[in-house]
Amino acid sequence: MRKYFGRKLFTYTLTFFIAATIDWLIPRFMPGDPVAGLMARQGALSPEGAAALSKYYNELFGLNRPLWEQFFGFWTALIQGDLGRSVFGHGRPVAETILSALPYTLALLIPAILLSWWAGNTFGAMAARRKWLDSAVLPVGYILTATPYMWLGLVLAFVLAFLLRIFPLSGGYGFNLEPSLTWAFFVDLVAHWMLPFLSLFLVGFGGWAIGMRNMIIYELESDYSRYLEALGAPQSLVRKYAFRNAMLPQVTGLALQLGVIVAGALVTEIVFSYPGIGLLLFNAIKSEDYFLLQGIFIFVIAGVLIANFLVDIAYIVVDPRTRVGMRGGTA
Amino acid sequence: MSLQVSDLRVYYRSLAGDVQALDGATFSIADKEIMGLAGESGCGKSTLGNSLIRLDGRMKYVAGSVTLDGNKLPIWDQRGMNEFRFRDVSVIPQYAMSAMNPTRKIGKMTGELLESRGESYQDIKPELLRRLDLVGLQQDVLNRYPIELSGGMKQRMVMVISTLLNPSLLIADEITSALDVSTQRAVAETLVSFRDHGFVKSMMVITHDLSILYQTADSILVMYAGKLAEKAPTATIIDKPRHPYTKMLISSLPEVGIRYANKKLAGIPGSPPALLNPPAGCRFRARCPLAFDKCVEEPPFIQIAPDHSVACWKVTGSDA
Amino acid sequence: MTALVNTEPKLESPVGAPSAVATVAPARKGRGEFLYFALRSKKFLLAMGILLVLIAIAVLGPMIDGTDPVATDLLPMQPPSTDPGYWLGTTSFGEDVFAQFANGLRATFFVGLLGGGLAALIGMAVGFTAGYRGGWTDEILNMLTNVVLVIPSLAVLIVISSYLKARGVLFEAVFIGATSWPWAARAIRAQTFSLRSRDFIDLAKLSGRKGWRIIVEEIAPNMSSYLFMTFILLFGGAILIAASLDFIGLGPTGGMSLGLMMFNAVTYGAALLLGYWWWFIPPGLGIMATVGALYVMNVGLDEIFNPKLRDI
Amino acid sequence: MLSLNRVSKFYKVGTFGGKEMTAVRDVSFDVNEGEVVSLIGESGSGKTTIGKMVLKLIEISRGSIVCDGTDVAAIQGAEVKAYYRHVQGVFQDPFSSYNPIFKADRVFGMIRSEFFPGVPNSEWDAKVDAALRSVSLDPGQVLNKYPHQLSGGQLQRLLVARALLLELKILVADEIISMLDASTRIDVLNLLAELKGRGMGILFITHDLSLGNYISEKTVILRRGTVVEMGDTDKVFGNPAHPYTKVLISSVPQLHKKWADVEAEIQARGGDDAGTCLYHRFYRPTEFSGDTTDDRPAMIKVEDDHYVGCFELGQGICRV
Repeated sequence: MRKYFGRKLFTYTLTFFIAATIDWLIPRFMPGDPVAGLMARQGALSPEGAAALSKYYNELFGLNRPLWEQFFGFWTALIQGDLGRSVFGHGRPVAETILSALPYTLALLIPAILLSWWAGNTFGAMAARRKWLDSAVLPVGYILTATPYMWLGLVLAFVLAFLLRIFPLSGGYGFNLEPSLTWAFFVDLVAHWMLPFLSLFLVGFGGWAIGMRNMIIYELESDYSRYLEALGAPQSLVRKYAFRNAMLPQVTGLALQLGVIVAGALVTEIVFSYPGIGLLLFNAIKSEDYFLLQGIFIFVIAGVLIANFLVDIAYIVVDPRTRVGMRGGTA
Repeated sequence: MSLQVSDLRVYYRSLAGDVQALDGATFSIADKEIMGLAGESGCGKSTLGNSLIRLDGRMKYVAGSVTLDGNKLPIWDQRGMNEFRFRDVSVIPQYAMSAMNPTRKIGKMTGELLESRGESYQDIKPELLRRLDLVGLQQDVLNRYPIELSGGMKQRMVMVISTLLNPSLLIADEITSALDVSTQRAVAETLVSFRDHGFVKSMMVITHDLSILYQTADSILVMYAGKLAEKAPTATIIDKPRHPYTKMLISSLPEVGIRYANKKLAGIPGSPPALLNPPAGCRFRARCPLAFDKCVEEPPFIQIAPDHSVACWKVTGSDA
Repeated sequence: MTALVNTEPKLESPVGAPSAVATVAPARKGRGEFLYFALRSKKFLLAMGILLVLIAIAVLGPMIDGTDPVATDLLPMQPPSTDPGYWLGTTSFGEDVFAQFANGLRATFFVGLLGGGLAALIGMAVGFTAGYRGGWTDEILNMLTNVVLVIPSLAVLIVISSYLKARGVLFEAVFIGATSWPWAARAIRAQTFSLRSRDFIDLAKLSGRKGWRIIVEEIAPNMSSYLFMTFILLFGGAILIAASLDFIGLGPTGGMSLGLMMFNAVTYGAALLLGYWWWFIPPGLGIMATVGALYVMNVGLDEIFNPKLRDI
Repeated sequence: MLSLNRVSKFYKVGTFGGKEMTAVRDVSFDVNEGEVVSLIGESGSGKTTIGKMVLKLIEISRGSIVCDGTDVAAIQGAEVKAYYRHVQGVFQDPFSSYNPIFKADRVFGMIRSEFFPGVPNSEWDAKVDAALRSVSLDPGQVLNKYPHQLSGGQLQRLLVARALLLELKILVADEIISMLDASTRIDVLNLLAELKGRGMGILFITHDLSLGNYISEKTVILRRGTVVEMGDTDKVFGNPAHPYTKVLISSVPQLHKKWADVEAEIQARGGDDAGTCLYHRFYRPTEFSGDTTDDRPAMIKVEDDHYVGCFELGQGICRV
């Protein structure tokens, strides 16, 4: 068990190290002088202002110091949680800016991931080997899973918000409201949350449903299912076993999909101007706020890695064989 | 008479048409009898075994009847058969090593299986423990996952589970073929002891290995290309076979003590016909040195002596 | 891009990616059989039909229509009509949506083919090497695969793209290809592993054949259907990543793409607020149809290649 | 001609090769011209590993394999190819031995392109023809066919023919008939016996004692990677010295003798001393460190051409 986690932790640490290094390398090794590029994009500046800004950037990036020193400094700052300051956030520390947007993204992601996974699996399992349901779930599943997140968001927004006016079109809460712990604010929050959540949920749902359907068919054909049937076990028991075993690869699948789902959340937020990290990222790009951009990158990577690790733990909990293997089964 | 099968035909559906894997089988197994079912791959022996308990997706019931202890088995009806499975007919499948759900503890799986059939696990458990002891498994295996057991242990566990409800007929499908010589003997002897203890009334042991049947079976039924060739008590089949296929097959088998230098054995030239549109008449005739013009007609499976039936014109006489 | 891949060894992907079981042991009877089943597979024919229509629009559309997708000389904000030049309406700047759609579809196929193709090549190189060599090579490549696998490729693409002033479709495709190969490498590695232990590989060695020739001549042809299906999934995946990147505004500068159309519609055109549905519906629909058709084709192919999945 | 000298194989297992597993330990025997040596063992005995080491398909961890003065471990590149000109193999599963998507006779084409690149077509065709006829195959029936169009027996013969195209001295035959049907397998076995008549040496690997007994001059019995007994086939089978050999012989199912009878026979021949380790009559356990790198022989002589290993290495029956 310790070995298993040790290996996983090593991979994740290595991944984080590599990802953060890429993050550090990009501004330094992109073609052209990054500071000049940054300056050029700042638009009209007084000569003194330009000189000050240039000096500021050079010091910030530490471009005048040897590379190893820059690299070391980068890591020291990173470990201390110092990701620089955000231009877009009017000089607020990047970490703080990101943390203030984080709850929105998490509120979107966590329910969307868990619910779509649960609902998709349940539906897929029901559909497998049931003719009419299967022929309905399958095409819908394929269409949903082939849909770009932002487009589904656009369609939902157009139909449910623009045409039918059931949900608000954009934002995290109404312009006329201040965040407060009131019932009215909460209802408004949920109303704004609904559409972006639905976009993420639906795309994910399609993929999981198809995945589960295929897995469970495989399991229903396996030897243990045949044995149960040969001994006259009712379909309910056979399906129950098949479902449980088909869940296991779906848990692994969840880990593999995390990056994609997170990316989906980022673009969905943009569609709905939902004030999470995705929208922050969009604004960072638009205002060429590189500290913010790179800070978000570090956050996203760290988030995905942590989530991966959680899935690893979950897998051990659900698959008894891993536990047996780890305590050294007697073969 | 415990089992009576008459004119059973089961085909396999394939894209090119029906494969006549089992084409008219008539035989019976008596109480307390262990009948060996022997033949080469593709002769229909597993089809016959499977059809008595569960037709898989591609198998198609065509004709015939199966009677067990006076009850007609609805083998064409997946749901209708459920009542008889496990209690009356049971199976130790070829895939015994992977027959148990890998993510359930063996005891729990057994309990859930029994409860799902309306049996009480608590009531049966003492007997289960006794039988585990008999096959040399510790009670502790019930708290383990299949992955924790060796191949031989899994096989024995499945043997115990399959026979828990004392079925009238047990089908053992190629259960010794994947095993090492030393385990093979233990498994075969355990099978016989199950019959001796009365856990099962009668048994059908399917294998390609005649020497295993010589050690365990009371009678042997030899199949060839979807048809029955010969059935007789074990000693008769091994020492005085009548069907030319049986004769040639047995004389081609090497045994400890037979050396190439002293006695060169010979196989049967040719290969069995494809069972998709097989030729009419005796299916062995293309390889048979005794074949004559009558063999284009299908030879009937006829009793030539008490408990000894053969399907061959040369043996039964062409006017039979 | 959603639940595409799952590198459990038994079934490679929930979205009907090739089932490992049969592709390793294909009961192949030559090309005739492939055609026989292909022409009887509704899924394959449907998907092929949709793809052909889309390809026709992408290839022939700009040739027949000839309108500059970014010329602003039409009446702005027109809904679709039968008038020539207004089939799919116009944008708020007076651009022709159909011209944008046809040109964008071109870019989409280009990115998919090149990005998916490159990812397939990298995946094959890594997967074959790791699976065939085993040992330390395998350990290291496996580690590399796992690292790239968990880094969200879109995030890397965003950071890199945002530093580039000029970005081409080619660049986009190459970077997508360079980051989206890991699952394919994993799947191919697993398949190679199971093929490597087959006796015919040993016999080829006994015939004096050497490493790379064994991979190319013995292993790869045996997984050809599997490799093709992997490519199809990578193709679809690349299209979806490109769409996201374009939609964030980091797509190719200059030129047109379906993602960029949606980006323009939402960001500059406020199409959603004004209800100009014809501006953002077609591009997304185009992506969905392309990717959906690719996935369905994949399932169809699986059923064609894998006799176990065929309806009897 | 082929000589194995204290050959061992260790595998590194675990994440970073942390543990070491012994697959084969200190195996020594020779295969001479015109001689069949059968290597008999159950699953996990290391018999296939030895065959693959002889074929240089896996590395030798310790010890040496020498064939006609060539040290197998030392050769590289072109020398390996030259080695394969004289040493070839045929494996267990005929269907896995052919790349399923190519025609079966591609195995000949590969030999041609690697070993006979300059040979003109007519000469080559004649060579293939002769090779096929010497394995009793009709060229017209087997050339230009896909593997699935041929039977298992035909496929295995084709592989023997493939080896015969070269200047074959040693053939490693690994379980080559265990997947064939009973009625045709003996003919493939007879074919091997004919090859030895032509002066080839054959390493016949099998789990089936009766096959080894039928065909071989010399028998090597393996258990968990070590040789427990070896020597002249008649002597090993007729007068087994190692308890494991006795267990094997008494558990192999025979066609005309029941298990109990065989066991009684072995007992009667003086099985009482089954627990006395012959090896340790010569080497007292106190001297025996268990370290097999010392130059003490791994086996001791029972009689001429008959050797036995330590019982302890063959799993804990040593009572000295």
